[in-house]
Amino acid sequence: MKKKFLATLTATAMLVSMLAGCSSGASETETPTQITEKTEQQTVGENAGAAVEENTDIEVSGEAKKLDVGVVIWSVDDGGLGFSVKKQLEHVGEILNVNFIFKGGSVDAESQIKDVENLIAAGVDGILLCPMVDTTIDKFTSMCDAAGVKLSLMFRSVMDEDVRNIVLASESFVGDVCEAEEDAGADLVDALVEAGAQNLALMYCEPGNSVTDRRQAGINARIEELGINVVSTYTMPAGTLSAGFTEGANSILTTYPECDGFLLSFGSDGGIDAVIQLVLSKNLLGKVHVASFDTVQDTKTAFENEILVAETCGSQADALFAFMMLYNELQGTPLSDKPIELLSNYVYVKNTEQAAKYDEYWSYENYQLYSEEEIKNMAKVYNSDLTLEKFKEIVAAYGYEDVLNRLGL
Amino acid sequence: MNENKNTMEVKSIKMKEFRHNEMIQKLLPFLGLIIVVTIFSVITKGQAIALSNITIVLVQSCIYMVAAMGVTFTISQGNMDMSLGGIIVASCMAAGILGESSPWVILPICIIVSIICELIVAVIHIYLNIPTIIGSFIVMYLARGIASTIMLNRSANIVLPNALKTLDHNYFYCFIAMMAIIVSYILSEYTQLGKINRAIGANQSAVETSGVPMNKYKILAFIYSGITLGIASFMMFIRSVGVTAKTGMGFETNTILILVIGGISLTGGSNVRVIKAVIGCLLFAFLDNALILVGVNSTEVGLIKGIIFLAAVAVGFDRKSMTHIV
Amino acid sequence: MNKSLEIIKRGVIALIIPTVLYLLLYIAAPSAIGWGSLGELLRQSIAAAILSWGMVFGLKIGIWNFSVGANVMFAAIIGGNISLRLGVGLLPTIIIIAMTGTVVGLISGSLFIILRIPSVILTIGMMIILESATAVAFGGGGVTMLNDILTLSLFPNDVIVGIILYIIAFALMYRISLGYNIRAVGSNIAAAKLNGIGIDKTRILCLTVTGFFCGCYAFMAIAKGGVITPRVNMDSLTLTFDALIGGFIAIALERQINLIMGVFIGSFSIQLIKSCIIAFNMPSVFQQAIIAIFLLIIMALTTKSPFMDTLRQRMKQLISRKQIRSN
Amino acid sequence: MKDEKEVIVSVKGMNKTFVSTRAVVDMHLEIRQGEVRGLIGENGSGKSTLSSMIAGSLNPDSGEMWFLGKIYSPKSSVEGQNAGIAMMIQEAGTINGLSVAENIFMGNHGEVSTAGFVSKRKMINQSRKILELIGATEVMPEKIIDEYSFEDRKLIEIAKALHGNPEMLILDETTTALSQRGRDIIYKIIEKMKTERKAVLFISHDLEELRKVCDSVTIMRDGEYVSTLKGKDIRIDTMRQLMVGRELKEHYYRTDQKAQYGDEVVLSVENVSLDSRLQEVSLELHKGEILGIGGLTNCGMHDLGKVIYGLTKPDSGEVRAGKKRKLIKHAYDATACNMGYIPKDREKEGLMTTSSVSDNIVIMSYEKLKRKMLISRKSERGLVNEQVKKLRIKLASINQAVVYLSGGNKQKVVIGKWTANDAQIILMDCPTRGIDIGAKSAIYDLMEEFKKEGRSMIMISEELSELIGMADRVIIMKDGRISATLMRDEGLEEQKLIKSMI
Repeated sequence: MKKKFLATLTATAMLVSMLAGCSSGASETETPTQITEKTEQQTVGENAGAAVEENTDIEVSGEAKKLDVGVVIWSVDDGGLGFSVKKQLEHVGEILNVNFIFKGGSVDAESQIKDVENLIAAGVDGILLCPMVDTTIDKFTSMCDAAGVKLSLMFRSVMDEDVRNIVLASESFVGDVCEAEEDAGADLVDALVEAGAQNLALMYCEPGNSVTDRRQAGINARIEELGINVVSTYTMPAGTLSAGFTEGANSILTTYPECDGFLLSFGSDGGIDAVIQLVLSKNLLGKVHVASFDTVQDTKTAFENEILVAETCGSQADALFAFMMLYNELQGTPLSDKPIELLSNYVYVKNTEQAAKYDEYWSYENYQLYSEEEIKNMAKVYNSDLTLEKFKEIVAAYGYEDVLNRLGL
Repeated sequence: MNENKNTMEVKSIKMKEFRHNEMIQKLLPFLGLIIVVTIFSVITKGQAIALSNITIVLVQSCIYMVAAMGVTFTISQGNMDMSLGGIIVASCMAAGILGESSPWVILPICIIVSIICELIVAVIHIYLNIPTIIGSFIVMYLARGIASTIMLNRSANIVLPNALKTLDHNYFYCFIAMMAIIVSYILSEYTQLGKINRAIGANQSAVETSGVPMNKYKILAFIYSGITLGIASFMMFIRSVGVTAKTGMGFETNTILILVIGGISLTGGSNVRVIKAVIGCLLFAFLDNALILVGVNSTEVGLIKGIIFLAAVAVGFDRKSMTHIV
Repeated sequence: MNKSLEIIKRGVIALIIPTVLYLLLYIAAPSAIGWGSLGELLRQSIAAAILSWGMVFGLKIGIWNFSVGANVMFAAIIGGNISLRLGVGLLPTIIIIAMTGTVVGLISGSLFIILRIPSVILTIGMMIILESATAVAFGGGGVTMLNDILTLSLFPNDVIVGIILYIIAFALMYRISLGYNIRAVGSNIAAAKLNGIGIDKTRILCLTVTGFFCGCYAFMAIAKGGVITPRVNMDSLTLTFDALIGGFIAIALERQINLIMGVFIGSFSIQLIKSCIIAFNMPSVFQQAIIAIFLLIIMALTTKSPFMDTLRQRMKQLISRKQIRSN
Repeated sequence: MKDEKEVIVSVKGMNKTFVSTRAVVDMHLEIRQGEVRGLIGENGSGKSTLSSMIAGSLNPDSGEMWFLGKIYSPKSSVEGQNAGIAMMIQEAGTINGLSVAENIFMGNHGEVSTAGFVSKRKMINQSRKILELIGATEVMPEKIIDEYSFEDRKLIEIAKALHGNPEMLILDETTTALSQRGRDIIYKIIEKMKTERKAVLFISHDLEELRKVCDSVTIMRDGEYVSTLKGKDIRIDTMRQLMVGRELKEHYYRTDQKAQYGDEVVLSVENVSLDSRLQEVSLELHKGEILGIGGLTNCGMHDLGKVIYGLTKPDSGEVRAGKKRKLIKHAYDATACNMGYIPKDREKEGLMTTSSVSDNIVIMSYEKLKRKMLISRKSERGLVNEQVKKLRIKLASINQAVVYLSGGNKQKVVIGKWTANDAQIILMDCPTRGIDIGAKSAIYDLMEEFKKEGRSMIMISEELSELIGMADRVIIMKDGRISATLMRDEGLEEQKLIKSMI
């Protein structure tokens, strides 16, 4: 009878879990007011208040359609870039009354194709995508053409020539935004060299992630150019905890005592912090320097002890721009009738106070890169005299100083 | 004497529950499919069972379907294979690189590479008497490692030759999947391969003691699984146009989920049936699709899958074959 | 006299693996060899050993636990965040995190008893659930702790923690009846039952102990970097494997040296392997593969199998032939 | 009548039924203080079941037990021990890999631990004392138990059992495996318990031993109480008479009393040796012969069976079978020469219990059924039904899982596996182990049919009566050697066999 009970219990468990899945989904597909409620819980008080205002006067203006947008990204829970992109977009979505469906965790082309298919089937108006492989992009566009769904790429430009031509030809393709990842990598190398590092240890992540791949390419190119000695190139196995970085870095330092600089192509999952901790605990201050993509948590100590020389971050804005292009297109007020290809800037943080400010204004809790006004100004619906040039200016202007100036600091 | 009686005692108690449990096992997958489909078609106001959506689900399930067909044979011996994803990336990459010269070698190469990998797993298991789960992890890591190094040392990414792009069509996937199902069904229901593999899963030592050349059938099963996996990687290659180091990531987990959701007990035995795997694939693909239709975010999807996994196992697994398992 | 000799002999055998690896490392990078670096490696091994200590209890009772990695993530992220919300001090934080791990262990233990499914399947299921749970919890942001927990990674604190946990593990395994029961159940369930050992109880407790050590590893992991982020797609197996190997080496050396010390030697060997990979400038994408192969070798040596049997016979024959020739 | 106080254990109307075997039927028993009670009966007559129920490791279906005047219904062997009834089982109760001391204190570390911490030193000292108590002084408590022989381990178990100082000790065929030394130790223990006015329930096949040791002997047959002999009446011939039950003999076993078989040798074993278990064993099996192999449980006969069927590889010597005298290196060589093997442990090695009857029966016959690669359901069903009819297997449907079947029918399924691919040489290892009387005779009938059909059989059995009853020749083994070969004839007595067994 134990088994009977068990059977029923588990059966119910299945049902409950499914229903749970559904209900949480259902609540998202409900009326706009409910959406704001939902998002309120996710964001901190002040924004929520603002959000409600916005909604009310949306109802008044009534111009802007409510939109469903699917986001296909490598991950929304990596605690780093993917995560902050999600937060950033949710923040914007709440202002512009857009409901996002995030599909993370698809790291290979096939499952991305699945996601796009499913999102189209789910009847989204537009898709924001960070493609894994160049060569699948034309497939995406053709799928979107068929379904009349708009597509916009983030963190990525189309490299492959003939694919590019096909993509640019398709009418569903809105445009793409990407950082100068390569340049950023090169800049970091330079920063380390300035600090006097001559024997670098490179800590890379497994290939296959389009963003980091390009960063690493940039770094390698620059290093060859300058002819700097690389003691070891250490590729972190997927799933390494920050502790893993410590082990790796430590082993490098023990095997190559001459190593005097670490360069991480990704640090969002505690990597940099681990390495910095290690340098601290081994008391190699001034001897070993660290430069990295993504943000360090404890920037203060890192900079004060002259361990960290530079970090490159703020790229969540990239997704924002890509989305705005898509948004304008979907509201029937396209910025341009041709696909737009933009380059967005990195934010460089090179000392303590910069870091402090960055933490304050870029942090997940309260995105203030752009105030609600400014965000609306990027949407023709609210700001009719917006042109492609103006938008390009905004994008080009984005950077450390820019944000602070606009915030009047 | 005493112990033997004890075990008999246990059996006598189990008898009552047995019928009940067996019935659930038989019906669960079908019920599951029906329940899930109905629930979601209600929530999505019929959107989920719109013809267009059904086709999407079918096509999406094809690749897993083909792979799962082979895996059914290895799992029916109670041998868990965690190397699938690794093997796929390995064979796709090999095929892609060699296929640049002539696209017609791609399919053969996919199949050959997969068979070799699967054989490694089988040999480790049979001759070193080490659980396949360990052997397959080794193969998986090796394959991924090789794939990564190749990608690291390669400027251009590996692309599908245009000659094969024409194959990228719904009918193609469905046709291959159908073939795979038919062949596997015949093999598992009307030949020794299937029957004896199930027997091995049910009670290995009995099969051995009877004097069946067990290792032969084990190896055959792995070879067949290699063939289907090779075809699956071929489809994967065509569908995803290019290959990256991450191709086929998480394929093994999903396959195991599929089998379990289909009501197959991972310790093998008589309840492993091809048809269950098919249902599992459909259910899985449908779940993936429907959860997006209702707008559930990806992370929750993972959680739901996990719970369903344990739930399905708890109901589907027959505990009488628990004796020889740690 | 004789006894001491015996002990020395055992010690030597136990240290073979690490010594060989150490020599390898020496060949690769002579500069890396020295008391300082040795100390470093030993210190690094502590954390790894903690997880393996948890694992070895499971292995001893015959449970393959693939969920330890996921359990660590879970304990670190959930426990860490909870203690952050509560804003408690160092000691409570540690306790909370450790307890989170323990509770997870207890849960999987109970599930193992209730569901009566093979441990491998159960733990894989648990892994999937825990991984996605960590991704869902707290918006998927993981945990960031920059308080004085970081001091745990500094010398000598980490060593102290290591020693304390060593003592705990040793006591659990050899000084209280649980340890005796675990070993009894592990080697012969039927007889253990006849002698009145509660199989289920022992199993649950065993998994709980594993959970506890997962929790302990979790706070040591946080201490090293201050940040832990979620992992999905079975990525947590990276951790699990290191732990498994440690456990297997320990069991292989059981006759020579007690399990807990054996685990430490095992973890130390893994550290050496990792260093070797770096020293030889091997592409570290193979790290997992190499470690896995190492595991394979250890298992092949410890498990009875047709191939190894024939191999041993061959060796015997060769040796005997040599002797004949020499005579 | 003595008054109730003196009764230690009294069993009233106990019943126990397994899947379909009636192991114990309406059993009554009273054991008094200072009494040494013998309990005899053929294998499967319910001795072990009864004693396990008294010890608590099995629970009765009905009936009640009284212990020291109080009603007593143990749920587990532990409760039995705590109450004061300790039982020694046939199989090894010790655990390898642990030290002797750890084994002795397994399950209860109470007295050797302080504040929850177990002290090794205490444990070892205590164990040394305990072992000295029974005079097993040469056993070193700190040593790993693997280093000791089966006999020593038994003694260690006894020491463990006595340590709880029980009111009653049950010895289930403990002595069979022991040498004289071990036996003497046990006899001493029994004496000691007697003087302490405690009780012993003593199960053994060795009637002579029983006569020496016991005050009274209870005889069981087919789970039923036959009678109890006291003091002078305990005579070997009476005991055997009551055990076997003459009236059965007629229609129970083979009727013909003459050995008869063709002279064509179908299987030959040439001086096979296997580490310590088999020494230079040679034998020949003729066409249509039933060759019985008997001996004590660990005399090596079961290993011999495995070697003949190619399951274990002998260190030296060889097994040849069939007309072509094919050398058998592996089990599938054996099947190739039309051999079949019925293992001792049916559940573990004989059957896929979760699979259907049909799957179990056809498993060895696929080659036969194959029509251009494919096996049709129809042909399969045909073959199975054929066997079911031939072997008179009682079942609901051939698709039902084997677990449902009774022991006898399970065994028939195993046999059916071999009749299906008509094996000519069938090795039977304890073919009637743990199945009830009716099924037994059914299986004997089958064996006779097979003999008539000209099949040859090797019957390895621990039941002397069935060896005598069925075999044309009986080979008795002792310590891995053949100690006697006896032809079938009227005068073949169990005593003869027992002599060459011990």
